[in-house]
Amino acid sequence: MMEVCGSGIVNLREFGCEQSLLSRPDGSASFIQGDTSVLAGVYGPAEVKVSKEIYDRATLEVLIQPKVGLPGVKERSQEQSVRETCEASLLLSLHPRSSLTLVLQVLHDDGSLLSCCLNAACMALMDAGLPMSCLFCGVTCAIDTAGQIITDPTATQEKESRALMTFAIDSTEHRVMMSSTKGSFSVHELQQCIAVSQKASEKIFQFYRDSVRRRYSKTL
Amino acid sequence: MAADMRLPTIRKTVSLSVSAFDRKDLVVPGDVITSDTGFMRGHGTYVDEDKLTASVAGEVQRVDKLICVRPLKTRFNGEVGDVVVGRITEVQQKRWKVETNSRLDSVLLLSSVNLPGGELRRRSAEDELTMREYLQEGDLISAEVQSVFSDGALSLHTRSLKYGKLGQGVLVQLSPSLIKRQKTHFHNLPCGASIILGNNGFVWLYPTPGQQEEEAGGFYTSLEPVSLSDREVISRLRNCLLALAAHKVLLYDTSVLYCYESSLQHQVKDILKPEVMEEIVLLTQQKLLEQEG
Amino acid sequence: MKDTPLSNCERDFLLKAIEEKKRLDGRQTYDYRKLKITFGTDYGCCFVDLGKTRVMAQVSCELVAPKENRPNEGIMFFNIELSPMASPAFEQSRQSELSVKLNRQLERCLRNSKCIDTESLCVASGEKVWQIRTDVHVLNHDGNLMDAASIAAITALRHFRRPDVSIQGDEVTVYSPEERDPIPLSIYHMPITVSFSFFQQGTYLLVDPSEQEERVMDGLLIIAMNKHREICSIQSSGGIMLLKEQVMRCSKIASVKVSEITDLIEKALENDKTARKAGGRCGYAESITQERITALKMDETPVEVTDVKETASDIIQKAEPSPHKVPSLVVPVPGVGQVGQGLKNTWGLEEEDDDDEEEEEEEDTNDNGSAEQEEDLTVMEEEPHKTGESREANVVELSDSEEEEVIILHPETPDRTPKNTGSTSHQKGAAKSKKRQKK
Amino acid sequence: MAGMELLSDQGYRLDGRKATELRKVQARMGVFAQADGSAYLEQGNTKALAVVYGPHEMRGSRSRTLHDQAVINCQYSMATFSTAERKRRPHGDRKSTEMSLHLKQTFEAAVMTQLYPRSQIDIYVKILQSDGGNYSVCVNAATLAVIDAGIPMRDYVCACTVGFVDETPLADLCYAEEGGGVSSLALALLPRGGQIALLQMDARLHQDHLERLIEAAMTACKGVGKVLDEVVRQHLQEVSVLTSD
Amino acid sequence: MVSGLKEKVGEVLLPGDEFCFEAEDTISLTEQVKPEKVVCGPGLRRSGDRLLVCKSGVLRHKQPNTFWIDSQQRRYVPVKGESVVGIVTAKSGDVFKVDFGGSEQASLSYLAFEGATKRNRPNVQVGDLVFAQFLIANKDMEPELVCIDGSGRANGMGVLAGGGLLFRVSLGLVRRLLAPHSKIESDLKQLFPCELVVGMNGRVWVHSCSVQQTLIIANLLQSCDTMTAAQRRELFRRVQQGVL
Repeated sequence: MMEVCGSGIVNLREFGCEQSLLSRPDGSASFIQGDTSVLAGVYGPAEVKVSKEIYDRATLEVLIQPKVGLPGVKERSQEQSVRETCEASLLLSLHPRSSLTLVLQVLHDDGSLLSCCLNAACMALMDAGLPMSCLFCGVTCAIDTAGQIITDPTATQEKESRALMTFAIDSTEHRVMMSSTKGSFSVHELQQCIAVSQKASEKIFQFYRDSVRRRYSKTL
Repeated sequence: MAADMRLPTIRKTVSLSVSAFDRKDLVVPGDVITSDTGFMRGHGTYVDEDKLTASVAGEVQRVDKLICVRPLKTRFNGEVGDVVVGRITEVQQKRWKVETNSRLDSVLLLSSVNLPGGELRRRSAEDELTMREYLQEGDLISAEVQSVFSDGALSLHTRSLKYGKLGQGVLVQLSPSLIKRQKTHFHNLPCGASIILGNNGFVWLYPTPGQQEEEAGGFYTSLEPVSLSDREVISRLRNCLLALAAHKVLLYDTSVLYCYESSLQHQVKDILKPEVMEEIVLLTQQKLLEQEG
Repeated sequence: MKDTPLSNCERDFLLKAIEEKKRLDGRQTYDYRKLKITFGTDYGCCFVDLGKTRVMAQVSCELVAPKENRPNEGIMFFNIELSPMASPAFEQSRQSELSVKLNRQLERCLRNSKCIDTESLCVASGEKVWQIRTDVHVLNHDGNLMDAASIAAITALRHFRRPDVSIQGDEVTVYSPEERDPIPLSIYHMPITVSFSFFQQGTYLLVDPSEQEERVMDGLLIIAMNKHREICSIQSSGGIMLLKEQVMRCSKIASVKVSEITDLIEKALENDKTARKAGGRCGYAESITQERITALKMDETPVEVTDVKETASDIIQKAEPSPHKVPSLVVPVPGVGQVGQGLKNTWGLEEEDDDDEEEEEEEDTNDNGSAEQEEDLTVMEEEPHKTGESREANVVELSDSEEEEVIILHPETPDRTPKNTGSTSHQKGAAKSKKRQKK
Repeated sequence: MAGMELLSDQGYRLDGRKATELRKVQARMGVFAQADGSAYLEQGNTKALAVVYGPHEMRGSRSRTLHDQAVINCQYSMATFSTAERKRRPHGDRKSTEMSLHLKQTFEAAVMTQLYPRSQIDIYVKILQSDGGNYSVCVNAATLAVIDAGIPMRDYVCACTVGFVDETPLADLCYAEEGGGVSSLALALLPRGGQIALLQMDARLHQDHLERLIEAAMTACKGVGKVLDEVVRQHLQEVSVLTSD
Repeated sequence: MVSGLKEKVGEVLLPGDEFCFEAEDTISLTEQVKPEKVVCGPGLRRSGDRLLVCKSGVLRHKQPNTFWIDSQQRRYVPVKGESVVGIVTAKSGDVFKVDFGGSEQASLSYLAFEGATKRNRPNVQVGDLVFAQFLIANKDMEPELVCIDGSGRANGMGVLAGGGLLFRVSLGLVRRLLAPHSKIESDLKQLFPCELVVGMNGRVWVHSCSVQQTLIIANLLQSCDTMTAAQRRELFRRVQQGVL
């Protein structure tokens, strides 16, 4: 699962996804990375509260529900990261004065939770058929004490790491849309991690394509 | 400041009429009025397994085949022609919403008011936009019930000079069942004040206007200071109304006037003391009986 | 956000159908929808699917100071979270009527019935006790949240293991699962709620109302019971007038339902235990049905990063495309303690004649539909499935008929709901099985 | 409380009542002038005040308006001095919100809401002193207040709690009995038709005993109903004597 | 670009996929040279010199040069001229408010019914179903529905009365149902005589002679969502054998 950076291969844990699995939301998806899994549901474009109305675009609300207890500061900050990523990829101006609600339910946290949230969010938004300028995916990299880069770390690996970075990467130009970092690292390490993440993102985008293709296989 | 303190005591209600205590026409919810199917179901009743049953506590009233139960007190059930006093709660498109103590806010349509400039004036789109200048939230009005909507809401109108916006005065909110239906509900009392006894239980006391000039469609209100004597009279009348209401005496011009006269030997602030109240009401009832008899 | 309003036409039709003893999803009056119980990776994590209603329960524990008036007792805390995901009408962090109702009902059902030995949760009297917290998240609301939540909560509590502790003097040592095996809670009995909805002033009665039925119903009667036929709580709600006879009748039906559901929970727990013992992987990830075209899974993926150094030096430069990898569709699923999903089960079978021929025809149609979907699906997929056999043994499905007995399903293929929404076929479990057996 | 004998061998309870005996009920209607309806009720040492406003136009959130019937809005609260330990939150916690909900459901069943489309009826109940059977006392007080407001009801709603000790149903539990680990059942009844407007039970009870317990609760409710009936008739006569011309 | 698009017809595309206008140059030697107009349908957007896919789904093509993405969306976004089944939620003054499953309620004037005048108002109650089409539908304005066509005729629109059942299907299925010479529709016709009103917003109203038949039709249609044509035909055949 971990490899020396630059010498060969970095692994992503096995991942899976199921779309349209809930009957109520307009779009839903669950995303699994190893044991980490997140369920996402999207409602919208729907009626918006007057207080939250924005005259020229849709209001996007992102809620992250932890598995135990009530959402706290950590969830709020993750919500913000996810929301900003989604706002950047969604064409919100096409649905002014309406609301989009994205709810993410953590089903199990075994590391790389934020990236799993991002991936689940993207699949759910796609399932809801909301207009997007591009797709995005999340990749988490950990740098362990030996300076090795581990992609998609598990909870234990996260704990042992020196630095932890999560990037949201867009599908068209593989640019970084959002980054969230923790711990100390050098500029070079950051650049390496971004490069690794961009590489990894291609796998994920290919996976997106395969799952959507599979989903539409009956209507082809 | 001298404070008047008293301990709670049990008071017997005062009453002159000593009618029989077990009246048969009083029913409580769930009481079967009749099992005869020949009757029509009126207000305050329902049919349960072919039996006409009361749904409120009150007096049974029968008009031919129609049976209704009139509860002791209830919200205002307006009928066409009733005079009401109400408060504007909302300005909507082409209409005002008026709180009139009924179960839904009443509606005063823009087309049911006299706008400044005479009866024949056409209502323009501009009038719709300036509705708040005529009447705004919190204003009091007197009006007449024009019609009743299917859901029970009342439609009001003020298309007469006697109705319109109310200026300076005192509003007393009482139970609608205490207001006696009469030919007129507008009285200039000889004691120096005027009264509007709204059928909805809202009573408006105000200084008698000097000259009945044609004001600007009833939307103009005088802000001239009211003299102290006038204010005292109004305050006394207000307390008299409360005293009468506390003893469930029906309100109309004569009863109010008699009560006012009976109260003159007391100070205004003392009228609401229970024993004074009792005394005044007893006096009033005696006078009323004498007048009737 | 507001919920879609209910039209007069839906209301009238539903009531008319109920008068004719028919339900939109083809169930009988006393039928439950398909019940599926799955477990997560952690101890104390349980997913319950009741038709399209889906809830998740997670039990957690913490050492806290006990309540002053009960120094020797652990603390039980319950919370049902109506996530906005479950329905557009649910709002974040608002104590809605429904939320209060469900939470209190769950508290009453599980705490007041004293089904858990709270005294065994005491570590040091007056100082440290275990607080057991049960979070129930509603993920999809399609009616009867109460029953789903109560099943999820009690199953999760049964599944839960708390860390072992030891006391030496004032020192409390909490052992990690590697050091000492965690300990299950001691549970005396399992109260389970059964919801009855009443229509037309109590003339008609349905078990396990769906969301639409809930919107039309006059009122609800919830009876919590355990399999020893002890009533743990009763709650009527909604503006209905009940008669004593109706309550008695409901309590009789409830006792039958409760014993069925209890058996099912035991079965699911047993399956999970075996699976965990066998050392197989378990958890949510494993419960995803690969047979649906909406689901896809990919094995551990290597990402080639040989050129990363160059890339890193010039981040803007786009990285080389990596070789395309065909995702594998096959993920053998060893230990999923799963109930439902149309696999073979081990219950005894009996079937009585159904008096409603037409009803069956309708079910039949759906039945065929899904059966065909499966065929088609296997053709469509690149690789055959091996998952079927491996799971066949440990999956149970609950379905029941008006005659209050249990019916078993013998599907030919591992999954009867291969398509995305799984809408129709999913909930038809009960009635479908009848048809199969008649053939 | 454990270990205390709730029912003596002679058949007497903690406060000296027999198993089926109710506590003393005293009540007054029309205690407030400004409210549309009001009532004060004591049942033993539990005291409650109920106030009714309405039916009136929807206030607050318009969106709750029902186009074919009135909305009943209930609020249950307990005075901070109503219990031995001072209550910090008089209302708004889960238990009182639940109680408000139950009151609402009870009166939705009994009040003829369909007569007042798009309106709202407010029922506020406050427990001044709590000594068991809070729900039932609230229901009984609110019934009187609703009648006082002249709002049509199908019948009285009377409520009572009953417990089950030593195979014997105990009527109208007081606080000491409620806390003593008795399976208690609260029931709101429309006495004339014997319809149950609300049924709530806590703690374990074998299915076979249920019928007897409900039976006992219904009898107790009917007893309460008789008392309420007297109060209303008394009030009716007093007032109608005054208003009769 | 047209050829680029045409190559992809019938394939699954994802948001972010792009088509270049310049692509024409490279193949201009073999293909026709004159620039062609391309009509973009739902899911396709022009941004500068590129054509951007913004929804996931299957690329469809209609002669001559209309392209769109066929996606399995559930939430409806109103389009002018489309007919929907709506639920009347309120009467306010001169208009009815209608819920059609979009982000905003639409207004429906009481005059927009066949034969309605100021005096003669249509009998519409709160909770009734109406079949109406959009007169105004754009992102910046409140949508407005009418129950009459350009010449003032009802043309099948108006209040849906007389019982029946309302249910939801995916927007994709609705389009399949409404497509000219729809196979599903014709298959269904052979099965039962019924009234079927299909709104573009995914709401379907069905009325037949019995509750049982209505239920069967509703369940059949809902299951059509997830079936191929062959499966459906087989299913319908079985229903026919079983019931008739």
